[in-house]
Amino acid sequence: MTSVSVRDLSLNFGAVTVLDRLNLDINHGEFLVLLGSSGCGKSTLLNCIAGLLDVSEGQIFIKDRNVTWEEPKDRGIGMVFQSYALYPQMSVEKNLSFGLQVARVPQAEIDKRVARAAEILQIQPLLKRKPAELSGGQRQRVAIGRALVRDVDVFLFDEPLSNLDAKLRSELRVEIKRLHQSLKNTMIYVTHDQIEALTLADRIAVMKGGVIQQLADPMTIYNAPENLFVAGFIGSPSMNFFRGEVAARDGGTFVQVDGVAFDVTAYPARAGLQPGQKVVLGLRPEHVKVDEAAAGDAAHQAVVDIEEPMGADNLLWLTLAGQSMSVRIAGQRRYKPGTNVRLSFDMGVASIFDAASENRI
Amino acid sequence: MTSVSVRDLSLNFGAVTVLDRLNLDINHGEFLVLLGSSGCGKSTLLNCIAGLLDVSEGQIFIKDRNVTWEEPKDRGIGMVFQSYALYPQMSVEKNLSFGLQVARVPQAEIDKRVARAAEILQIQPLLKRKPAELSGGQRQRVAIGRALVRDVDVFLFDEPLSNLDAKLRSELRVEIKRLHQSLKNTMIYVTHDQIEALTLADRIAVMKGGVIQQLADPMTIYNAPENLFVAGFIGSPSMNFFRGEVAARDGGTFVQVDGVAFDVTAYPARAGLQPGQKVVLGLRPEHVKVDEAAAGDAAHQAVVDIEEPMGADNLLWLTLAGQSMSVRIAGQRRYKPGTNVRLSFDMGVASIFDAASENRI
Amino acid sequence: MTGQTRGSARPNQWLRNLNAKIASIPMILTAVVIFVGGTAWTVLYSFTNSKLLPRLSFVGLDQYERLWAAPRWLISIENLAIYGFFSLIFSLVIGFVLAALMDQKIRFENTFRTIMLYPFALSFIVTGLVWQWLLNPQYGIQSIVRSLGWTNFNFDPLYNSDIVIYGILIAALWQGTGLVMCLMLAGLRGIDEDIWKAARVDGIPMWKTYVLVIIPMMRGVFITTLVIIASGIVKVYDLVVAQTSGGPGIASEVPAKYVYDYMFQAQNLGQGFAASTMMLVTVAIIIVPWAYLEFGGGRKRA
Amino acid sequence: TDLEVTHWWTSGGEAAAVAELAKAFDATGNKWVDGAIAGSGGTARPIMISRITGGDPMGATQFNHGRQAEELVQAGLMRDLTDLATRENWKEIIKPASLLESCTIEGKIYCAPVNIHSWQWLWLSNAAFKQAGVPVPKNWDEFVAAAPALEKAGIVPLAVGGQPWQAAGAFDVLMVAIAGKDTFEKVFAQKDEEVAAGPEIAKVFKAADDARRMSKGSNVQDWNQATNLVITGKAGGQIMGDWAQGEFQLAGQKAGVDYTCLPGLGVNEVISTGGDAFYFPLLDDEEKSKAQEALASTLLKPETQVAFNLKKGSLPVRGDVDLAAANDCMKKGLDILAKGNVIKGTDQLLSADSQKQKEDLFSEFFANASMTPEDAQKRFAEIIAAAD
Amino acid sequence: MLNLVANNSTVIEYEAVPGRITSGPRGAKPRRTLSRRNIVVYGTLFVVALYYLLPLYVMIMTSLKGMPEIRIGNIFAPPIEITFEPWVKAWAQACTGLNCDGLSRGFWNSVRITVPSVIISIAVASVNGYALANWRFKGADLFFTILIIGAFIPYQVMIYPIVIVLREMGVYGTLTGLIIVHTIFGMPILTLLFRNYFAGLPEELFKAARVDGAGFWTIYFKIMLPMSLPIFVVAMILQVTGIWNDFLFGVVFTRPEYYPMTVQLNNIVNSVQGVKEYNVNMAATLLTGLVPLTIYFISGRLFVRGIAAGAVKG
Ligand SMILES: Nc1ncnc2c1ncn2[C@@H]1O[C@H](COP(=O)(O)OP(=O)(O)OP(=O)(O)O)[C@@H](O)[C@H]1O
Ligand SMILES: Nc1ncnc2c1ncn2[C@@H]1O[C@H](COP(=O)(O)OP(=O)(O)OP(=O)(O)O)[C@@H](O)[C@H]1O
Ligand SMILES: [Mg+2]
Ligand SMILES: [Mg+2]
Repeated sequence: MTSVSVRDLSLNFGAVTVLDRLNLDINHGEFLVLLGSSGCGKSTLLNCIAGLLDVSEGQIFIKDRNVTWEEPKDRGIGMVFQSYALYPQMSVEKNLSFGLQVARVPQAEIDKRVARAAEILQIQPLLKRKPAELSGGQRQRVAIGRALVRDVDVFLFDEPLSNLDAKLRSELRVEIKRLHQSLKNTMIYVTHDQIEALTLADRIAVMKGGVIQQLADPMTIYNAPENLFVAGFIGSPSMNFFRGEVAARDGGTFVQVDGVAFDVTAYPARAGLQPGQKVVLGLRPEHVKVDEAAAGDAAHQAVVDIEEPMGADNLLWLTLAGQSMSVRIAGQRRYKPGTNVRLSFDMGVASIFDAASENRI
Repeated sequence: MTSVSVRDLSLNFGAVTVLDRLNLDINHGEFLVLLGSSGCGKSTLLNCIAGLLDVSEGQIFIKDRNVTWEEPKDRGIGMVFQSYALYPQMSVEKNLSFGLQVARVPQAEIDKRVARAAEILQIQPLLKRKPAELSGGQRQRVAIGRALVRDVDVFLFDEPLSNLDAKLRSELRVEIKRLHQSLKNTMIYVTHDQIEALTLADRIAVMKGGVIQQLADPMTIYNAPENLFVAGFIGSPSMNFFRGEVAARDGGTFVQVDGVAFDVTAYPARAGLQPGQKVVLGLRPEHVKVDEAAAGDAAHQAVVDIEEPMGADNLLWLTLAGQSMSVRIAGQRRYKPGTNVRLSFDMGVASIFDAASENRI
Repeated sequence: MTGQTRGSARPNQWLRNLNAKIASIPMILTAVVIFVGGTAWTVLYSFTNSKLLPRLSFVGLDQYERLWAAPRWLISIENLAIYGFFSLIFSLVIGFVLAALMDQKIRFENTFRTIMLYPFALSFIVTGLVWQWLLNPQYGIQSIVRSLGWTNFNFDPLYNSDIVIYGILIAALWQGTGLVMCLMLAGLRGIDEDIWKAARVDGIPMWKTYVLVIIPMMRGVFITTLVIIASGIVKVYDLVVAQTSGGPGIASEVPAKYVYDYMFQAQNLGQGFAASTMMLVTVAIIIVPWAYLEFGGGRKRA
Repeated sequence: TDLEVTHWWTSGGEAAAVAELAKAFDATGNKWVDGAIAGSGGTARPIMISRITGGDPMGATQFNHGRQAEELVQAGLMRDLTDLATRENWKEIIKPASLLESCTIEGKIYCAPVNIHSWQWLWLSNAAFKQAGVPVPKNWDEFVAAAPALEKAGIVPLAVGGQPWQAAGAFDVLMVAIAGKDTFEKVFAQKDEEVAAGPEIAKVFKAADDARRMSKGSNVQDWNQATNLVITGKAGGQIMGDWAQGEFQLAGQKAGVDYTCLPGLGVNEVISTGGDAFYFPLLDDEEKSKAQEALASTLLKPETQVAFNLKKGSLPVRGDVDLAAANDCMKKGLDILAKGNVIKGTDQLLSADSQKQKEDLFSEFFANASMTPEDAQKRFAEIIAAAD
Repeated sequence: MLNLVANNSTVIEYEAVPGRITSGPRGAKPRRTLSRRNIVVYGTLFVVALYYLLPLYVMIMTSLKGMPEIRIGNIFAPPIEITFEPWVKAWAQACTGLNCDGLSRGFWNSVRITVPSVIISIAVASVNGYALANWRFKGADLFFTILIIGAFIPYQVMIYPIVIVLREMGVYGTLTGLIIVHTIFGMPILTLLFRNYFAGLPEELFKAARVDGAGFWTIYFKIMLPMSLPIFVVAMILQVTGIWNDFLFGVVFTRPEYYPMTVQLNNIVNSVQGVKEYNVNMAATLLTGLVPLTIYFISGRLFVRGIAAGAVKG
């Protein structure tokens, strides 16, 4: 059963088309993340669903009801904003109950719902405080609470965590995930942080320029990106790309890059590779194995330029086939810059894209 | 040879003491990162070193010269700010040369230095533009360039990357690291992002409430945190902490937590553990091994609460000994919430703290 | 070398920020000599019986006794209270409502704004003249309405002692609300757009959002506006002179005019100083606590 | 030498009169730099005084002689004209002598009077009465009696402008007319509070009450606008000083034909001898000081006196000039003057402070119908009691 | 707004075909351009605009009429016969005392007063505001507080002390004296504006400049000034308006040869010769207001921006 459906949605600001005939179906109870870089139209789409922006064309259905022209409050949605958007002069309690009071919900019911939301979010001790007296994380919790009390079908989050520091962000991420698991509502979550997208989403919609580039579950997005944009966008550090040409040799298939040959015989969709075809080979940093250089295949030797120890992991920047690439290894393994290393690749999890269409082969 | 020395530095804003008799020696050519949560006094310390704040007490030496009361411009420092702080009405070139012109450096010399900085930072094509016409990363590069042209001994960075998005941040991080490798200046770098700290620093000074908690190289900080604060602050997700009591049994040493016994016989400083001592056992998420539950030790079985796939890694949140803990495993290994798993620990890299003093044992 | 010696000792506190101190001399002089000095001087001489020229012959509280016995002073105070109260209320309400309307992403915003703001460019003298004329029963609005058939229509505020102060108020509002609108508009524009969205999602009606959420958030703007309006109210003078000269009779007298008239026309400086001192005391009671909180407490840098 | 002269003569008749002074002064080879400040003495005086005390004095300035400049003189800011006065024998030529007395402080002369202004006139519009169908009244009582007829014809019986001094002046006029010269002097010269609270003055307040009723609907500010109401027949009459005559003249009206004047309201033919005088601030500049003397003596020249006063509608300060060209009203005034039926003006008798308080009182009284004459009298008596 | 629009939208109860959305009835896009909300908003604004424009309209119309037409006429009626006579008269012929050159003389005086006063008062206040915002020294806040309280003191109270001060300085009655007076009375509000504005600029910019070796004045001229156009526009508008329209100081602290236009206007308006010549008065009034009005019309947009930057953060 779909919970939210977007049909041929278009939206223009004056002459600028921000969303262009966009379609999206979100299942009941699903956690959908809209991921994309700044300005790609994520917030715009979310605001359309919330009813905060008048669409130019198309329809929006929530629970199979056409709500395209309904008021936000009648759509059964709750929304959480990046800047929290708490009412600064009201106590936390008042912030939570304000909407209900305006809707003339009986006081007893209000108290019940506020108490429940406060309990779920563990903000009971804060109820009497003003937003200014809360920390960022607490504020964001209250903002979520405000959506929670409204007992809605669909939660909309617009970059709810991006104003928080890394630590808090990872804590609240878990909390939101827990919340979703216990409430089982539909949630639509906008972010440009891929970690958030990967960890939270049931499905991720990667957007670019108002168009959804790929809509799939996180593992598919990560491991089998549809196109070059998605491949480059997801993963930090980015997937390493090598532009080259397909060559068949000795029964194997190779991608020839600047004098370096990558053996892609193990590539699952190897059949789709035409010799001579210009392709882009994508290798994630963690899919590269590093060993002390020995007398092995000379082609896959590289020198460590920079080492970035990150605690649990260690990131090496090396030069291969004339270009810089990154490799991720365990935190304990250290290579000083200048060290010679030998690389080997797991082509089973590589990605190859057609250089012209930029689509995955 | 020390490049920057801070002696008994105190600073009050009115009644509030922000820095309290702080001492710090930074070697020539060292990359020192000041790490700490918001409001701990990092910027204040940096501003004192730069001469932008008048110290209340103590001395500051740069290159063994007492500069406590000198003007910022006379200290031989260059500074890069979080918000770039480019002069908006000047072109990039003018931004770079402004300080030199103020100092009446001959024009030929100015041109030379600007050209060199532009080359190093690869911003030659941007020289004629205004800051408003630059992207965030470009602006930050210009901001670095402004310090670069001044040919200073010490670079000060105040959260230079925190206004950038994750992708750019990781790119510029590498660039700064490269810059340091080629310039070999002393750099003092303020951040609250531990990844930056770990990857960039020769040494990290972890600060809290105006006091340096630990000053050591990144690996020491990460693997052997001095106290509970440092341990909890570094690492994402945080180190898992278990409060318990030391027990000696069967020739082994155990930490007994809520009915669960952790065998810490392998802990290097095991000798320091007194039976009956109240301690906190710290385990990093990546130092926990996970297997499908089998008929093993019943004590170390746990149920997966939440799974956070992050692409390359997969984060599991489990409940053990009545408390939530996180475990980091490879991205391909997936466990659905509810799955029973068996945990084993590498106590050789664990940390144990005295519960009272919170210091490492 | 030199740095060693120069840098090691804490330099003289007076010499730090020397340029800033030099640059602040005009401000310090104005504050100390004119505002403090002038005020003290005025207060001092309010205890004398200075006539045309100030002289130090003290008469105790005589001037104040006379002041508070003078019907004209009492009327002035009453007028100022009425004028101040309503001009505060109406300026804020009208200014805010207009700003709220202007904030509806309307077309021709620039035109409307210019129209509302232009009276502010005109002096009180001019404003007073124009409105004196518009409110003149022989030529102005009254005669127009009468000539349209409502022969019983009466609208002559400037010639009716009971409501003359409201006639002045009309002109004052015409002149001043545009600026208030601008201030409010600037304040509204500063409100996080997400707050609006949150309120809409919560289903709060627009007027309620304004009253319960937005206005409380605009405290800073309201304070600035209040300062600007209030400082204008205390000083109201030109407008009254241009519109009614205090008439009919003494019905529209205001304290500032009392001060001026007694200092210069009646050549009784002592009386004028006493009246100014009373005005200062009133102002001080309202302003000093606020100003201290706002600027003096060493709080925040904006 | 250029000499800046400040004054507040800006109405039509006044400006024409000033032009005569300027002409006469320019004829001496100096130059009259006009510093007119509009809006009556109340506006102008503070400016003049602050300039004198501020150390930027003008060459000469108008004041109402009397007490307005007293303190400036005492502060040594004004020039002593005694030498000139002795040389030119002012004591002899200036009539009445009270004028020069007002310029004399501690035996020294500090100002040159230029005219005599008397307040005690009732100006009537013949046309208005014709329209109302009643004969032109010959005294105040007849005027009051005729008021209802005027009102019926849609004419405001008595024009009183909104400026405070007009109401106060009208009251003084009523006082001389109704209570007589002695009472007037008791009240204003001797500041006899009992008389001020007494029955004589009560009568005056009754009359003022009538005047107040008759003045309802004037709705003008300036005195000459009020005069203009009379000129155009929109009002029956106006109590105003002789300077109003200048306006009638300027409008081309003829005394006795178009308008009628009743000195002392036709009741008690006394006129007050207030007036204008020029004061000369002490200047450092030798040249200018000379020019000041030249101006002072020019002001008192017979020709100047005639030319000026004819335009201004006031009376000359010397009895020896030929005023053949004077009109009816002015001649009436000269007669009374010759008879010696003169009193001092209130400007000479009261301090500016008391004057101002009086103005406030009567301005309120005339505008506020709910203020009873009794209340007003009580406050009047208080002012007199406190007056200096 | 919410309530008004809600009625317009038809709630479409859609017959659900499980799991799929058929082409389903569409919620028609309601016509919003003429919604009741817009009628209310534009209607109110229109009425308000009329209220604001009425006096201007009357002034212009009256100034173009002859006296006879005014006497009979309706002030709102456009002139039957347009005459520029009143304008000519107001500009060049109206008399005060003996001087019959209308406003023209006052105009140039006003220019001579306004230009230096505006420049100097803004220069002083902006440096003050800058010093207060960026170089706070001990006691600065105290002086500033006094200054702000000073904004509330009625001018009349200060006239006498200032006369004394100017006299002691020997500049009473000179243009210099008047400029000083304008600078003093403009200082509180202007300093407040500038201080708030500069405090609102990123402090790091200031720090960067200091590290670059720029001193007090270099930072002010090279860094702060070029960034401060909006607030300078606000200050300029406020000061031009205030100083151009000033009457009291112009008349008290100068001598007649420097009398500004407003004094001339006051003289013309108050020198009633017979009836009030309303047409001339209105023309004079308009002429006097022309300079500030022009500035408003030209730079109104920047004004609001500057207000937003300088006034709002109290
Ligand atoms: N009111 C508006 N008028 C005109 N263009 C707009 C408006 N709001 C947004 N846009 C444009 O629409 C595009 C999409 O904006 P949107 O806010 O949806 O981006 P986003 O994906 O949410 O970005 P971010 O991550 O920065 O929040 C942007 O290019 C933006 O410039
Ligand atoms: N001008 C000031 N007046 C009073 N207190 C101040 C001032 N500046 C900073 N502080 C206080 O000093 C403490 C340290 O501030 P500082 O800016 O050094 O923190 P920080 O570590 O840089 O934090 P962040 O990561 O947020 O930049 C904070 O508690 C702050 O509130
Ligand atoms: Mg967005
Ligand atoms: Mg900081």
